[in-house]
Amino acid sequence: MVNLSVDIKGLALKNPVMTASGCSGFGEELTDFYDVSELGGILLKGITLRNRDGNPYPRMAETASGMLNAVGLQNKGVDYFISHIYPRIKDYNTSLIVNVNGSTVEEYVEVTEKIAELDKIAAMELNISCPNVKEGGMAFGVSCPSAEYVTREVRKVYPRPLIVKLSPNVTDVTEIAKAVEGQGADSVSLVNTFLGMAIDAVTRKPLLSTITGGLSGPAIKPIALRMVWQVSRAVKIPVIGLGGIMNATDAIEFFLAGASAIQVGTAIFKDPNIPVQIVQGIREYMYRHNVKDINNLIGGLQV
Amino acid sequence: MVNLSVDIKGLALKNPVMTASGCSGFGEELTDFYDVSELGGILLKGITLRNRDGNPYPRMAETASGMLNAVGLQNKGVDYFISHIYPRIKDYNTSLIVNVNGSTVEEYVEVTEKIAELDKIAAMELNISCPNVKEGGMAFGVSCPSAEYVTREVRKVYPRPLIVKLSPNVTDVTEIAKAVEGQGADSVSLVNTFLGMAIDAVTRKPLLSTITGGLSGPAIKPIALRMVWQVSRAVKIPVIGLGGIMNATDAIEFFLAGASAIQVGTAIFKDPNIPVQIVQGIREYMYRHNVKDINNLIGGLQV
Amino acid sequence: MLIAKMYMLVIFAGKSTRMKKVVDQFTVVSNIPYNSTNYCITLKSSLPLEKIEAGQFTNVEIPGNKDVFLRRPFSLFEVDYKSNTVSILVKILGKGSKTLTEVQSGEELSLIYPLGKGFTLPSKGEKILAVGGGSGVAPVLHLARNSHLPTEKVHVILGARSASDHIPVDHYSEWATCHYTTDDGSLGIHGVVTSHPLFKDLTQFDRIYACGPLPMMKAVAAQAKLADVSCEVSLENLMACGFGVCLCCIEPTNKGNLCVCTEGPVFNVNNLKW
Amino acid sequence: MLIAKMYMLVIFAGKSTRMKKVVDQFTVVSNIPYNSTNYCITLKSSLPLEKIEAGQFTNVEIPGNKDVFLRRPFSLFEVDYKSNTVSILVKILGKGSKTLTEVQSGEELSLIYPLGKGFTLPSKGEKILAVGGGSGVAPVLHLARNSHLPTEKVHVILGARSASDHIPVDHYSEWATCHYTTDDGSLGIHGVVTSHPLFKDLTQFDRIYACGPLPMMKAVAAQAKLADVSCEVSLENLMACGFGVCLCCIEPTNKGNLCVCTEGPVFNVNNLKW
Ligand SMILES: Cc1cc2nc3c(=O)[nH]c(=O)nc-3n(C[C@H](O)[C@H](O)[C@H](O)COP(=O)(O)OP(=O)(O)OC[C@H]3O[C@@H](n4cnc5c(N)ncnc54)[C@H](O)[C@@H]3O)c2cc1C
Ligand SMILES: Cc1cc2nc3c(=O)[nH]c(=O)nc-3n(C[C@H](O)[C@H](O)[C@H](O)COP(=O)(O)OP(=O)(O)OC[C@H]3O[C@@H](n4cnc5c(N)ncnc54)[C@H](O)[C@@H]3O)c2cc1C
Ligand SMILES: Cc1cc2nc3c(=O)[nH]c(=O)nc-3n(C[C@H](O)[C@H](O)[C@H](O)COP(=O)(O)O)c2cc1C
Ligand SMILES: Cc1cc2nc3c(=O)[nH]c(=O)nc-3n(C[C@H](O)[C@H](O)[C@H](O)COP(=O)(O)O)c2cc1C
Ligand code: FES
Ligand code: FES
Repeated sequence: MVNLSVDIKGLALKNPVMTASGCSGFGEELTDFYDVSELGGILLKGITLRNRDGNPYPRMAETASGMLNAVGLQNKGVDYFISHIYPRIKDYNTSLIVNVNGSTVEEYVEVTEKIAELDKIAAMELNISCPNVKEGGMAFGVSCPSAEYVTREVRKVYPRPLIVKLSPNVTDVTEIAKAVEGQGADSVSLVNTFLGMAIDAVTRKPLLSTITGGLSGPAIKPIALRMVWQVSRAVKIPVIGLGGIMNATDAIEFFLAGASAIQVGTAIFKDPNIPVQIVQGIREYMYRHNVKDINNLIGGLQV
Repeated sequence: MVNLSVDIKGLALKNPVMTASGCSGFGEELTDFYDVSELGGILLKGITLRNRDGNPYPRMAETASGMLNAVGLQNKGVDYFISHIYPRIKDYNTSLIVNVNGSTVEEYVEVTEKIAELDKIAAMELNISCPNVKEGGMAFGVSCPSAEYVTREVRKVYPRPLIVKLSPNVTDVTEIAKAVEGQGADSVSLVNTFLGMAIDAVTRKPLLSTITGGLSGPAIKPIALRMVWQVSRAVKIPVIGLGGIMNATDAIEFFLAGASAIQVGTAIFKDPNIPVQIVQGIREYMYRHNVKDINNLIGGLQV
Repeated sequence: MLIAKMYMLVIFAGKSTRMKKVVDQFTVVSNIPYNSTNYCITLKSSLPLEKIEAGQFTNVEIPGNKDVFLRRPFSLFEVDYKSNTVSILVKILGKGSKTLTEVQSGEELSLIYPLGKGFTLPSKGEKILAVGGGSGVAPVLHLARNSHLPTEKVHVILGARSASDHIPVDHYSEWATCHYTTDDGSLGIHGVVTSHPLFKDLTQFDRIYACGPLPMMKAVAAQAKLADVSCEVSLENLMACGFGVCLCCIEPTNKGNLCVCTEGPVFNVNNLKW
Repeated sequence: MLIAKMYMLVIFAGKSTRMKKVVDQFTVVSNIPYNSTNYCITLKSSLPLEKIEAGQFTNVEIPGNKDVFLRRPFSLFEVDYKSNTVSILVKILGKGSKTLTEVQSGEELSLIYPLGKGFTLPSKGEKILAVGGGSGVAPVLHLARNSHLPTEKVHVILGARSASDHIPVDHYSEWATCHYTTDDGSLGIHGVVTSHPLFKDLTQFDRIYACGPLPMMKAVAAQAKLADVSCEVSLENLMACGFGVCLCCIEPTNKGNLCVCTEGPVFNVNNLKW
């Protein structure tokens, strides 16, 4: 037997593989395919204080080894989540983590206060890095003072494990990571999407209704991996890595770079079974390479 | 007949397709395949004041739709360039542009002074964005004051068209672009490579001798395109676009986003004929869509 | 794959009202060019097929093309539960569909299916009109075949640019009365689908269905509204996942932005903001 | 492609001492598995072949694998100027080589060739030893065949883990005296290549050549140095471009970092920092 469980400062995960926010709905669609208790955790679709329709269609454009999205945090608001969705999913046998968004610090705090009431929500991911809408808070995520401010205020009202999700669209991601660590974040997750753009050369129009959108998928993996490596050496709190993870080998690379857990996003669109296959693939890697405890892999890069 | 010629503030290009620095040597290797007079211009391999061995092997790792490199500006220094290489290439019937690097402003200036003497060098590209070595100047390219400083000093000693090559590894590339514009740059080219990383999950070692390296290729195109679009709207000087351009359609997208010319880098490794094929493909696009002058495409995105 | 499949058998035993979906590896049985741009690809599963409704679709992994990253959605066209085969009709539109039409017998394709909600089937004694154009003929023919009505009660209009763009559907006369329109008059009625005489009196129909290019569906929907006949259309919005997790495929409706992949692709036009 | 090729005919007419290189579309004539990990792929050009030296290589575009972005370099193995065909010997090492071994007759592959500098051919009357292991057998056999010496003057040692890893090279007895070593003793001498008796007296040879895994080449080179016999090795450094523009493939030498793709792949060991 190998040990796959990890502890993210109080967030105990049965295994280090979670699904990324916005890429697995509220977990329900995954249950159409398999038992989500196989997963280490589910990052729920980003929620905001009030109902949001999201951005107009088209919201998606394929790119080389990746995609751009401009969903724009479509969701029915935190109250609807609590009354309608939470009851349906709360007994999933996996760690449920809410991804919280806002356009003002007050909004972040208000949503957080409501989420803090929910017993079956294991942790919260503070999204200060969605490039698609003001409410996604990328404005907060690209400067230290604002990242500090929102983290401090949210920290005050959230007693459980608090993960802050970082934007890769910055000059020095370690600065932001250290800033939120200083304000009591229990963990940082990175990366969110890169701001990108796609154009139809024939119609001469942008392919997204919002002109720019967020780039995800294997295309960004090398940059995400570099950032995880940098951040894990800059902070003491555990780092959650994501960005283009498609298989167990990718996941292992993130562990070696310093991630204590990983999230799988865009890969789910290609095959919803991938997160479960990654858990199995990690297990096989550990047997093959005689690694008894996943924690022994974390940060194990030999430089 | 369609017009393909563009003018980059005094740098007259017969067509807007150039080869990117570090991806086409000093043009000589391309002549093994075709007549380089087909090209709008050649950005020569980055040079420094003194001989540089570059980084140790391995310097390359393949990634999804791209590659990482850590060449580290291997070159024999500006004097060798002038005495040995320049005489061999100076009569190529295309615009030759030297890519200049340094670890101090003094070094940049000294190299520039020597290059300024060369009649057949049409323009200079100031590289303040190589992520692989200190001499590549990424330290200069990621903050406004340092970008301003080096541009100002180089501008003083270089009378011909001066292009400043920008790093994408920044929070707001428009700020840097405006800063160098303010110091007299005639044009900005973007993007250089993204700092990335690759790991061998089996050996647990980095795949590059330098641990991190620069990501290029189609993977980065959506981000490069977005940055070109942002910068072309923020500055008045012409913008040269690059990053993942593989074919004429990609090139047209960059023109629509606001690039006055483009460079082809990594694509050359896949097929050295691609830059020439792009020239032909642009011509065909213009016939098909009844565009008489390439300048009518530039910035033509319909938003 | 097999393991994934076994999982589900366990999990879903006795559970939930949610629709079961699978990711399954199919083998190409045949790939028949119907004309220069339309191919019929028949695929066989090694496992018993899931139950498939007319109008449901599958999201297909496109092998071998480095420029194609995501899957591509296609209507499930003909379904044979005995041989565990499904067919898809692929019209070449761009790089993914082009590559797909180059698969050869024996190759494997990964399908996610069954996806979406199908058409509302007609009740006994009803008379229906199903209109298909372009890549929209597949769901429409599937519906005609599954309607379980006498052929004279099932009218299908297929529209195309020219006779040579039409796919051979002779065997559908077993299930439907087929009509054609062509833009150039080379087959059937000269003109777009709504120029067909059947559109002169739509009130004879209890239900109208349409799938095809947006302008075509909107024209059919407008006529149906005028005649006050219930009309369902099948949308082909751009999709990333196809099973409801990405929220990329949304269509504005009276109930807000809905996912075409889970709440559709079939919508009653009354619910759309057309 | 054809246009590109025509260009060159024009440009190079009468020009320069630089080596002409081309990007050309070849058709797969055959793809023969020699054993479970080695394949011989023969490719035909529709154009007259460029002149190819033993030790030169080609950079091959790998079709159909979404995870492979760059080309992959392979030695040009057998060359037939009459039929305009070349062969490459592909050993499965990872994803690109694996995909390459799956190509079928009739498929097209894009090759950039001829790349690099080949081996120094022996002079008349000389006696040579060529040692190949792993994927390094191709250039070594090519050299043996091109050496234009009587077979008794051309000794080839091929090393492999086991008899089943060896490729069939019987017809090479026309050009060389072939010897085998295997790690498990199942064919020829039991042990690594340098355990072969020929290594007991290397001074009988005028030149030694080697290509294969780095430890093997280093071992051969060390013996050759001891015996003071000229030794050339063919390196297989990682490459991006293959024609000298990226500077990724460098090897430290007495003249500094040199590109293996243009200054090599063949180097005299005296110039290397081994
Ligand atoms: C539920 C559903 C069912 C479908 N059923 C069928 C079917 O049975 N048969 C069939 O042939 N096709 C069907 N389609 C359409 C099919 O999915 C697209 O034609 C295909 O994805 C195009 O991929 P491509 O790579 O060839 O085009 P690309 O190369 O990706 O794109 C080529 C051009 O077409 C445009 N385009 C691509 N997809 C669409 C789309 N869905 N709607 C409008 N424009 C688009 C692109 O913007 C681009 O301009 C269906 C689509 C959906 C959503
Ligand atoms: C000039 C030259 C000539 C060659 N001739 C032949 C030949 O005739 N026959 C033949 O079978 N092979 C030859 N090779 C080697 C061949 O290019 C590699 O085996 C191939 O590129 C591996 O690609 P892959 O996608 O299968 O491996 P990947 O999936 O890319 O890599 C698999 C593993 O192998 C390692 N690897 C990949 N390439 C190399 C390499 N070149 N050296 C060391 N480790 C490597 C990777 O780091 C990785 O760990 C030659 C190489 C060069 C440079
Ligand atoms: C369609 C889509 C929607 C997303 N929505 C959210 C979101 O609501 N909140 C969030 O923090 N990240 C969101 N993301 C970002 C992902 O969680 C993830 O950070 C990013 O996609 C990189 O990982 P990947 O390459 O594995 O997809 C979204 C990504 C995609 C593709
Ligand atoms: C192997 C390699 C070497 C490079 N060397 C240089 C260089 O010397 N100077 C420079 O400004 N950019 C250099 N670059 C960056 C390219 O010029 C270009 O900015 C980058 O690769 C993005 O374009 P692409 O995606 O078309 O390759 C190098 C890129 C590669 C891949
Ligand atoms: S395509 Fe992902 S939700 Fe519909
Ligand atoms: S592989 Fe590019 S220089 Fe040798």
